[in-house]
Formats: sequence, structure tokens, C-alpha cells
Amino acid sequence: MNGVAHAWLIVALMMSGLYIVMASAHLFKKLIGLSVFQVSVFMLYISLGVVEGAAPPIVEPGVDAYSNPLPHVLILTAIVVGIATMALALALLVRIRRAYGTLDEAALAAKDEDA
Amino acid sequence: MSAAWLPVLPVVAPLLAAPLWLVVRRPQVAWWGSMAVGAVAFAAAAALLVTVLRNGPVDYAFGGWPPPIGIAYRIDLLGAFVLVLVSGVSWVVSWAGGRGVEREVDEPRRALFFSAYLLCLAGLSGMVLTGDLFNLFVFLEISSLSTYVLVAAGRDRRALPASFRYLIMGTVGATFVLIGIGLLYAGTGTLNMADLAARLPEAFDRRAVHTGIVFLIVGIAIKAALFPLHHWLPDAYARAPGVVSAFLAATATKVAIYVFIRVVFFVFGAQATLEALAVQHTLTALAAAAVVFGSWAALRQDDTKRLLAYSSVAQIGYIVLGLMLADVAGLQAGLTHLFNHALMKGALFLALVAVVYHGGGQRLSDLAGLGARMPLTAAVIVIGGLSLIGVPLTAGFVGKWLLVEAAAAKGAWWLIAVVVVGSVFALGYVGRMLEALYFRAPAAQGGAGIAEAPLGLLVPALVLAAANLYFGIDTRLSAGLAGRVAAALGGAG
Amino acid sequence: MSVEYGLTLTLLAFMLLAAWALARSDDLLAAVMLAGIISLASAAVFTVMDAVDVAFTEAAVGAGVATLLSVRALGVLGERRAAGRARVGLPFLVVLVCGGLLLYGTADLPAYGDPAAPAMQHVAPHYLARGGVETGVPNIVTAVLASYRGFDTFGELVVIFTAGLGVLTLLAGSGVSGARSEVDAGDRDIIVRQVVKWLVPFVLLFALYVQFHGDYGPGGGFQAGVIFAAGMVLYALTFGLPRLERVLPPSRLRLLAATGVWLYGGVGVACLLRGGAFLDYAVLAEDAVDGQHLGILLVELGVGLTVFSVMVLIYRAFTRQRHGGVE
Amino acid sequence: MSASFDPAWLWLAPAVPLAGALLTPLAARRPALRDAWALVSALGLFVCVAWLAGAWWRAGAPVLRSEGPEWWAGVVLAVHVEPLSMLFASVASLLWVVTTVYSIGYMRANREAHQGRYYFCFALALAATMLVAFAANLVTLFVAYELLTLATYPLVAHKGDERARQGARTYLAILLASSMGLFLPAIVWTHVLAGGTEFVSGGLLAGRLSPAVAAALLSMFVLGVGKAAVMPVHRWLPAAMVAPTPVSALLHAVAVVKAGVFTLCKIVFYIFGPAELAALGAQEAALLLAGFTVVAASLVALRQVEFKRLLAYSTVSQLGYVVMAALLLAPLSRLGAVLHIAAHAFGKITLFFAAGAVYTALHKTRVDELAGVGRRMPWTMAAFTVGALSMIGLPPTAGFVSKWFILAGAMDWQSVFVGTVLVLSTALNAGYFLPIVCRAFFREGDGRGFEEAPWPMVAAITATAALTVGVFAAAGPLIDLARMSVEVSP
Repeated sequence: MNGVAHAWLIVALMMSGLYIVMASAHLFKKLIGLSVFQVSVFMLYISLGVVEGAAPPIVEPGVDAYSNPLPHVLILTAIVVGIATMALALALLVRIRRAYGTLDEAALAAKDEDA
Repeated sequence: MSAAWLPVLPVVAPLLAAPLWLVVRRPQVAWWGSMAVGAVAFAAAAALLVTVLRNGPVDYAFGGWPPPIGIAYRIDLLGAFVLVLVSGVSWVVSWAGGRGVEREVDEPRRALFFSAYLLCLAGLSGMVLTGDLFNLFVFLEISSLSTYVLVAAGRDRRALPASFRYLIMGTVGATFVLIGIGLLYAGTGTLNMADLAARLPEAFDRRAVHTGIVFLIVGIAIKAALFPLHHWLPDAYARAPGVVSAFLAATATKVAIYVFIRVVFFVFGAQATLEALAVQHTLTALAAAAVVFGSWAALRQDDTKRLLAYSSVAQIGYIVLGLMLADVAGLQAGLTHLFNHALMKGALFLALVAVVYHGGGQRLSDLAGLGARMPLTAAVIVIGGLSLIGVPLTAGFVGKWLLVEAAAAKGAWWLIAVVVVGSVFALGYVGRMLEALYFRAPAAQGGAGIAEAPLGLLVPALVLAAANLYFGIDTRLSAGLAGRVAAALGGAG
Repeated sequence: MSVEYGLTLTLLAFMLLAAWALARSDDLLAAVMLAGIISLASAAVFTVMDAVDVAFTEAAVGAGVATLLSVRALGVLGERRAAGRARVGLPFLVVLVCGGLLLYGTADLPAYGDPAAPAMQHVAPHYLARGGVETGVPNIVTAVLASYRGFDTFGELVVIFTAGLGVLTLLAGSGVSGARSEVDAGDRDIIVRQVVKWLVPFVLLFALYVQFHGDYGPGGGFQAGVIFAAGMVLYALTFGLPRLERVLPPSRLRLLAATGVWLYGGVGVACLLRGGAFLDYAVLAEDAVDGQHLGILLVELGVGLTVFSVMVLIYRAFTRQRHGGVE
Repeated sequence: MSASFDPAWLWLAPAVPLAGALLTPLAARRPALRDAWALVSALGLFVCVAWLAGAWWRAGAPVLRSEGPEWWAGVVLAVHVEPLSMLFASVASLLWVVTTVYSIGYMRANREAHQGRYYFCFALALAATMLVAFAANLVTLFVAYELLTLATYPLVAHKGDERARQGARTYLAILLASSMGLFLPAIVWTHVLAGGTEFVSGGLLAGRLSPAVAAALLSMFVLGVGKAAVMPVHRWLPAAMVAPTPVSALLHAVAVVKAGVFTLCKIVFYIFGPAELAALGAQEAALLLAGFTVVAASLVALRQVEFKRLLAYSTVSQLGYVVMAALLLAPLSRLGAVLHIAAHAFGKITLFFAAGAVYTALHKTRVDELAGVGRRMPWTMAAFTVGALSMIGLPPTAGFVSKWFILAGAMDWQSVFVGTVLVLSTALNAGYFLPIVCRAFFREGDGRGFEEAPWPMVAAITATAALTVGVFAAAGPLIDLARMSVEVSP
């Protein structure tokens, strides 16, 4: 039986990612959590396009059932957006670390209060 | 140039110009070039508005593929109205870019700064024009990524964590939007907004659709900095280079609210969304909280840019309050205030750029005595501040009147009370700025006499201040158009 | 339950385990690796779900580039552990609410693999039935990506460009030019150098294959650009950044990054000039399908160019950073 | 009678002082030119209003209206002239001339700084006052009302020291908060109820109100129009006394406060309609509040030692008369209310002028320092006596005439409350004004000789005192005007 169990697992993974983003005090780890959050959203999308017993959406003679190509296209774009965000965030972290000497949220806030 | 170019130009012109400054790394050239591109985008937007006013909505199918197969623009009066606002204000603000970056952005970053500016403008314009949900996400990300760069481009180290925090919150918001789009797609099989609107009624009892709508709205609310999802805003605005603050305050949150209107009223259908999902009550309560909390927080700030930023949180509350009345009068009020607030905050932040340029800091005490030393800059702050309070003959009055009238017509007395409380607080925080400007002696004995900001900063600030007065008197383009848009929306919702 | 579904569930459970370990771990390098593993596992899930292009990209980007950049950045940051105190209350509440909402929302989703799902009934059938004919490209993902939703892909290209621009802006003027072991890796083992010398041309050849084979199988400009960049990075790792810079000076990389965007946008403008809509490739040639073919080829090339040059630029920017330290 | 008066000319009244204001900065560097220009502006306005009054009178129609541009859908800026407007405009423009003369003397003698800004704001305030006077609907009136607040704020804060800033802060906060918080919502509510905000004979809202709504709306107006200084929104007025005396004299005895009570009269006469209000009985609470203000403010005034603060509380009390008389709704008392706007203006400006003269000549600011001043400054203190008599309501002064009509109205409608308030407050007024007069004339001072203020000030004081007596002597035209205003708003 195919059901929605995959969706439960994906949601659980998604929420782990979100939890890491919100709960971590370390900026770098937040970023890692963000990527987990995004990956699980990608899987949710792709799971929407699966057709039982179908082939990947590359037209071939003799095949008449294909998976839905649209989610694939969207997620290709989303993956690119994800890596772009990550690169930018890492550059920001490099600057923050150099300016403050720490990436811990509480420590950062404390440093600006003295200033 | 044929009319077929018009829908494409506001987005594609800045997109194609932005990479130039990666190759030609001369700040002055980049600035002049960006102003020229901004002018083109604004002219195209204005021409679009005229076209829409004459001939009705404009449809544009990219790649020649008809929607929903391909991506399409659908530019109605609302879109054209917001596009003119966004491209117009960002153009005027960009005039200040040349002098503005001198004191606040290091030399090697200056040319790239203008690239990011253009990309952000293109992203925002794309969000306004597009009729496709996923395309909306893509342009949202273009504008967001470039915004993070702009915020962190300055010299203030505090901008770095502010930008990072914004990046995290913004990405979570964008991902929420993505989840929402996915669930809506799962429920209806389409990404085109008009198509979705047509297919939603039969799919509306699906839970995936409900959840999708909620995620989409929450994601947009983060971008719009609606209380209590506003945490990224005060620091981002306060620490960014001044020109960026002016640009963002005038455009970014406005576009997010525009997207909200588009999605809720055009796509989901106001009735269904607002009532069935209890969205109306929730958002009204949050917006009211935004007004009270934002104004109160603004009152407690010693940093002028943070003060204005918290005031923005409150003003977003006013706009959403109007929208959530969900009738023609309320929508008109919300849209009018959206328009006017862009002018107020643009003028005020630019005036602060001029103050900072002169070596003044951004604390309230740094404004002391500037009424005499920088009379024109101070006048801009006075006009912007009065407009913020909602004094007659300024643009702010028109929006406030319409909001109170819409509330009174619905008998929402408590809402009027909220507006009143917000206005009284606004009186307080604007009053503190004015008092410092005119009736406090400067702390340090600087040179006496007039030391006005350079024209490059003064002119755009004065233009926006004049716009505050102009639209306080001639309301055809602000309240008038907003009324027409609202009437159209009211018919659709 | 089908074997494929079972496999999917197993992989997901495994990923959840990895995420749990990630949440508990204080070690940042371990976190990066765990995230890479999750990403790789997701690529496997994508393959099972028939999304070969996505799997390819996720493996290259999520597991490859992201991990590489993170490790590079960790080196520069000089941070090893996330020692700070975690917040628990609010995040937990938010996660609970969001998760509950999502479970509610996904509960009545069409069953996994259901061919009658709404998403299967509208729009998608058009692509599958007509895509090959209308664009002449058998890989429907490529057809949708480059033509039907070509404007999205243009936007995506701009996003990557923006990221590159952003990294250059943020790290401008803060790099080092002096010789460092990472920067000048001229002392690598002779065997490694010989292997890499032979390997790199094959990597680049493979990239070109991926670039131009995207019409027929998984691949396209994006994947090709990443692989091409990987070849260059491998080269730089072995022979040092200066050697790479002699081949590809930064100014040329910046020009290439811009050129990619201009190429894509230029194709759109060319369509406008020939009387079509923006990115309406059909007007590019006498025959509409020929025009589509040409257009798709050119815009994919644009994507490849920008992705490749931005990736190398970003890698270079991180590599040139001083390690640790405070200003 | 020729009926060839185009009411669009009414826009000229605010335009003249506005032009005066805008040209002031050009003369900022040359004091003589600047002062001359201020005088020319004031005379110009007076001539303008006199001409308008004459033309209006000859045209024979009591109410004439001119619409300006539509502001936004349903909201129009418009001006009109009716007897009450003409009375208010005439009094304000006439006294501006006198005050300008006085100002020149005062500002020069006290070597005040920022005189350019001072005359600029003063002219702007007059422009706003003229627009208040001729506003044909609540929206236009509100615009002018707010402009008046803003234009006078720099005048109150003029000195720029901590005390002045504090006073100005209170001034601005109370006036803007009450107008934004209550006045504006009340106007919008009116707009929603009636679809407009025009001043209409018989009352715009007549027939549209329930007693509860009418009472709520009226309370919002009475408390929202903070310039009328009905307690508890009166605090701005004593706070405003940090301003230079000419400001207190013209603005806080005439233009600003009169704009407040004038606005309330307009609202009672033309928005609610006296007959309608009386039928609904919705004015009782507001009437009690006004009566309370009259007595309470007098009690407070009794305990003041600072000259200008005493006058300020006296003003609060006198404004209470106008509001109370208007709200009593009896035709005679309404006539009295209209008259009292003018009568109090002449009397109170004289008192302020006198206070300013004493400060300029002797640097005294407290009433207990005034012993013997009558001998050193006979002109000033004689004028002061006239003003004081007018406040108390004794002949031969203007105050007597207006109070007479108010009392007659109370008798007419058998209002024990109003009658009692009048008697009580008359006694209190006498209680704090007469001792000052006695101390000035009948106590020994420090024995120094004649020491009057500069001549322009003395001239101005004499002029206003003469006017106060003159109104009593030749009250006919004024009473005619007031009667007309009662007739057009039955």
C-alpha cells in the first residue's frame, strides 16, 4: 500500500531542520539547519510528481507513463537558490567572525552592547 | 520602441545592466548608469500605467507560451500602480547613491553596490508584475539576496549580524512561501495565479489547499515584517547604509504587502480566505498590535534610524488594518497609506543620510541644532514627520482620514482607537526629533553658520518631501487611483 | 507496498536519524558532513522518484559544492564547536505548530504515486504529450526548464549571479595575496599532481558532454557549469590558486559571469527584436522547432558560463581569506 | 443692493497673510524692512477683510459659499462667509494690526532673537486663523485648525530654553493629540453619517441622530476642539504662557482660543443645529462641563501669583462662558456667546498687553510685585483696569454687553445652572482682578517715578482699551451681526 507515510517522514525532517535553525545559538549551525529544512521541502515537491510505475520524463518511443516533470524543474531552480543563499551566508559569516571574533548569538549581542 | 517591450523593460533592463558593474568597476560610472536604467524602468512603468488606464489589464506571455503552460505577466491597475511607486521612489532614492555611498561604503564595494541595487529593483519589479506563483518565488529570492548584500555593504559592523539574521528569517519565509506554493500545486495542478483562482473553488475543501494558503501568507508576512515577524527589520534598517534604508523602507515591505493583496484578494478570494480560515481576525489583531507596539517602541529609541524602522513596523500595521476591513473603503485606505508611506520614509531616511554625511551620527542628540545649520535637511524631516503624524496638507493625512472613515463606516470603533493611540505615539517620536532639530543646542561646539548637505543628497530628499506635500493636496494619483483599484478588487473579492 | 516506496521510506528514516545526530552535535565539521549525507541520501530519494535531473543536481550541488564551501568556510572561520546555549521553548512551539499544520495539510494529499492526482491532470500532461513535439527536446525537464518556464530559469541564473556578486562584494578587499599553503599548493605529492593532470581534462570533457547532452538525458547548463567548476577547483587544489589565476584571471571570470547573463537575456531580447515575446525562441529560425532548439542551446550555454564562473569566483574568494583572527 | 460679490474672493483673506509670511524671510537680515513688512501685511489683511465685509454686506445674502478643488472623493475644500465668520475675521484682523505695532515695540525692547522666524510664524498663524474663520466645512476648518497649531508651536517655544521647550511640548502634545484623537474621528464620523461635512443652516446632522449618538459626538467635539480649553483639555493654555507676550496676547487671547470656541459655535449652529440639539437634549453633559470649567478655572486663577498664568486661567474661564452660552441653545444666550467672542478678545488682549508692558518696563512678572505700578505706568494700568472691568462684566465695557445677553438667555430658558455659574464666576472674577487694580493704584511702590513702556506698546494698549469701551458705547452693529448669526442658524 502506498500512502502518505513518506509525507510524515518528510515533515518530520523538515521540522528538524527548522528546529535547528531556531534553536541553535551558533550562526553556522543555523545555516546547516536551513539547508536540511530546504532539502526536505525539495523532497516534498518531488514526491508530488511521482507516478507509480512510470519512467523519468525523458520521451522515449514505447513509453507512455512518465513522472510529472514540473516539480523537477521547480526544484532544480530551488536547489540553485539554496546554494546561492548558502554561499552568501557563508561570506557574511566570514565577515562577522572577523569583526567580532565569535559566531555565538549571545556573545555577538553582548559585544555590541559594550560598543 | 514598440508597446510589446513595456511589460519586459522594468525587469529586464535592470537585470541586464546589473552585470555591467562587475566588469566596469568604476563607482561614478556605475552610479550614473544605474540612474539611467532607473529612469528607463520608471518611464516604462509610467507608460504601463497609462496603458492599463486606457485599455485595461495587460497580459504578457513569456516565450510565447500561453498560460498556464508558460509564465505570464498580468498587469492590472493595482500592479501598475505599485510598480510606478516602486520604480519611481527607488529611482529618486538612487540619485542620492553617488554621494550616499561616499561616507558609508568602502571603495572596492561601491560599483558592486549599484549592481545589487539594480538587481533588487528588478527582483521587486518582477514580484509586482508576475502572474505566476513560482516565478514570484524566484524574483522574491533575487530581491532578497540582493537586499542582504545591500544591508551588509556599509562600514558599520553591526550591519553584518543584522544582515545574517535577515537572511535566516528571510530564507525561512521564502521557504514557507515555497511550501505554500507546493501544496497549492498539489491541490490544483497549476502555478498560474489566474488559473489557480479559477480552479480553487472546487479544490477549496482540500486540507492541502488550506495549509498552503496559511504557509504562503505567513511567508509573505515575514517579508512584510508584520508583527510579530518583524524582528529582522529594525536592525536591518538601522544598520544598513542610509540610502539602502531609504530604498528598502520605501519599497521592499510595500511589495510584500502588494503580493499579499494579490494573493489573498485575486487568487484565493477574499471571502473564502479571510472568513473560512480566520485569517481576517488574526491579521487584524496582529496589525493592531503592530501599530501599538511599533509606535511605542519607536518612542523609546535613541537611534533615529531605529526610531524610523519601528515606525515602519507600525505603519505596516496601519496598511494591513485597512486591508483587513476587506471592503472597498478599507482597501482604498490601505493602498493609499502604502503609497504615501513610501514617500514619507523615503524622505526621512534620505534626510538622515544627509545628516550622517555631515559627520553627525544617527542618535537623536546628533540632530541637535541642525535646524539652523542644515535648514533644508531639517525642513525635509519636518515635512516627513508631520506626514507621519498625519497632519493635514501632508500625504499622511489622506491615508489616515480614509482609514478612520472606513473603520467608522464599519462601526469598528476600537480600530479608530488604535489609530488614535498610534497617532499620539507618532506625535511623541516625531516631536522628539523636531525638538532636537530646532530647540536644542548642539552638544559639541561645531562651526556656526549654514553647512547644508551636498545637492546630490539634498535634491532627492527635497523631491520626496515635496511629494509628501503634493500628494497631501492632489490625491488623484494616490487616493484616487487607490480607490479605483479598490473598487476593482472589491468586485473581484 | 512497492519496493520503491519501501526504499524511499527507509532512506527518509535514515535521513531523520542523521538530522537527529546533527541537532545533537556540537561539532561543526560533523554537522557539515551529516548535512552532506542527508543531501546525498536525498539525491538517492530523487532517483527513486524518477527525478534524475534533480538527483544529479542535488548530488553535485547539495552534497558537493555546499559541503566543499562549508568546509572551506569552516577553515577560514576557525570555528570548531557550537558551544552556545540552545534555546528550546519557542523553537519547539513553532515546530510543533508548523509540523501539526503540515501533517494536517498532507493528510489528504493524493497517495504516493497516484496517477489521478490533481497535479497530474492539469498542465503537466501538456508538457509530456506536446513537449517533445513543440520544442524538439526529448528531455521534458530540459524543455520545461529552458523553454516553457525559461523566464524562471533566467531568474535562477540571476540568483546565482547575485550570490556571486554578493560574495565578491562582502569579501572585497579583505583577501590576502601572500603565499600560503592553501593558496600556493605547489608542494603537493608528485603522484597526486600527475593524477590530477590527467584527470582534469576528462572532468572538463564530461562537463561539456553534460552541457550539450541535456536535451536528451539528465544534465544541462547548470550541472555542466558545476562540474566544469569542480574541474577547475581540483586543479587549483593541486597546483595552487596562482596557477589557476594564470589560466583564468579573475577579471576574465567576472566577464564570463556577466556574459552568461547577457547571453541568456540577449536571446530574450533577440526574440523581442524579431517580433516575438521575450524568450520566444520559435521566432529565431524559419522553423519554430529549429528556433526552439537554437534558443535552448544558447540559453543553456549562458547558464553554464555563469554558473561555472560564479562557482570558481566564490571558491577563489573564500580561499583567499585569512584564517581566523579578528580585525 | 448690488449682488455682484464673488465669494471666491474669500480665499484672499488667508492668502494675504500667507504671502506676508512667505516674503518675510527675504527681509530677515534687515530689521527695519522686516518690521515694516509685518505692519504692511497686517494692514493689508485688515483692508482686505474690511473690503470683504463691505462687499458681503452690500451683496445682502447672509451666507455665500465658494468651493475649492475636490481633495479626494467626497471631500472638498471650501470657504463661505456668514455673520459669525465675518465677526471673527474682523476682530482677528483688526487686532493683528494693533498687535503688530505692540510686537515691534516689545521684540525690540526685549532684544528677542530669531525675529524673522517670529514674524513668519505669526503671519502664518493669521493665515490659518482666516481660513478657520471662512471655512465652509469641517474638513477645511480642520486643515486650518491644525495649521494654526503648528504655526504657533515655534512661537510658544520661541525662547528655546528648557522651560520654553517643556511648555511648547505640552502645548503641541495636548492640541495635536486632542485634535487627532477626538476632533478628527468626530469629523470623520460626521462625514460617514451625513456624507459630507458642510456647515448648513439648521444643522447638517439634523434628523440623522439618536440622542445617544448625538451626545457622544458632541462630547467628542467639545473635548476634541482643544483650543476651546474646556476642562480637562485646558492645560495647554497655561503652558503656552512661556511665549513672548504679544503671542500670548493675540494668539492665546484672540486667534487660537477664539478659533476653538468659534469652531464649537459653528459645530453647534451648523452641524447639529440648535433646535435639533435642544430636541434631543444631547447637550446636557457638555453644558455641565463648560459650566464647571467657568467656575473651576476662576478658582484656580484666584490662587495664581504669576501675572500671565492668572490671565491664562481667566481665559479658560471666559472661554467656558462662550461654550456654555452656545450650548445653552437659547437664542439670546447664543447671541451672547457670539458677542463674547469679540468682547473677550478686546478685553483680554488689553490685559496681556498690560502684562507685557509691565514686564518690558519693570521686568516684573508676578502680581504681588505690582504695588504702586499704577503711578509709574498710568496709561498701562488704566487700560488694565478697563480690561479687568470687561472680564468681570461691568459697564462701561464690552464684557458687560455680552454677559448681559448670556444672562438674559439663561433667564429666558430658566436655566438655574447657568444663572448660578454666571453669578458665582462674576464674584470670582472680581475677586482676582480688583485686588490687582487696588494694589497698583492705592499701594505705595518703591517710589520711583514715571516709567512707561516704549511708545508703540502704550499706543497699542490704549487702542485696545478704547475698543473695549467703544464696543460698549456703540454696540449696535456688533449686536446686529450677532443677531444675524443667530437668525441664520435657527
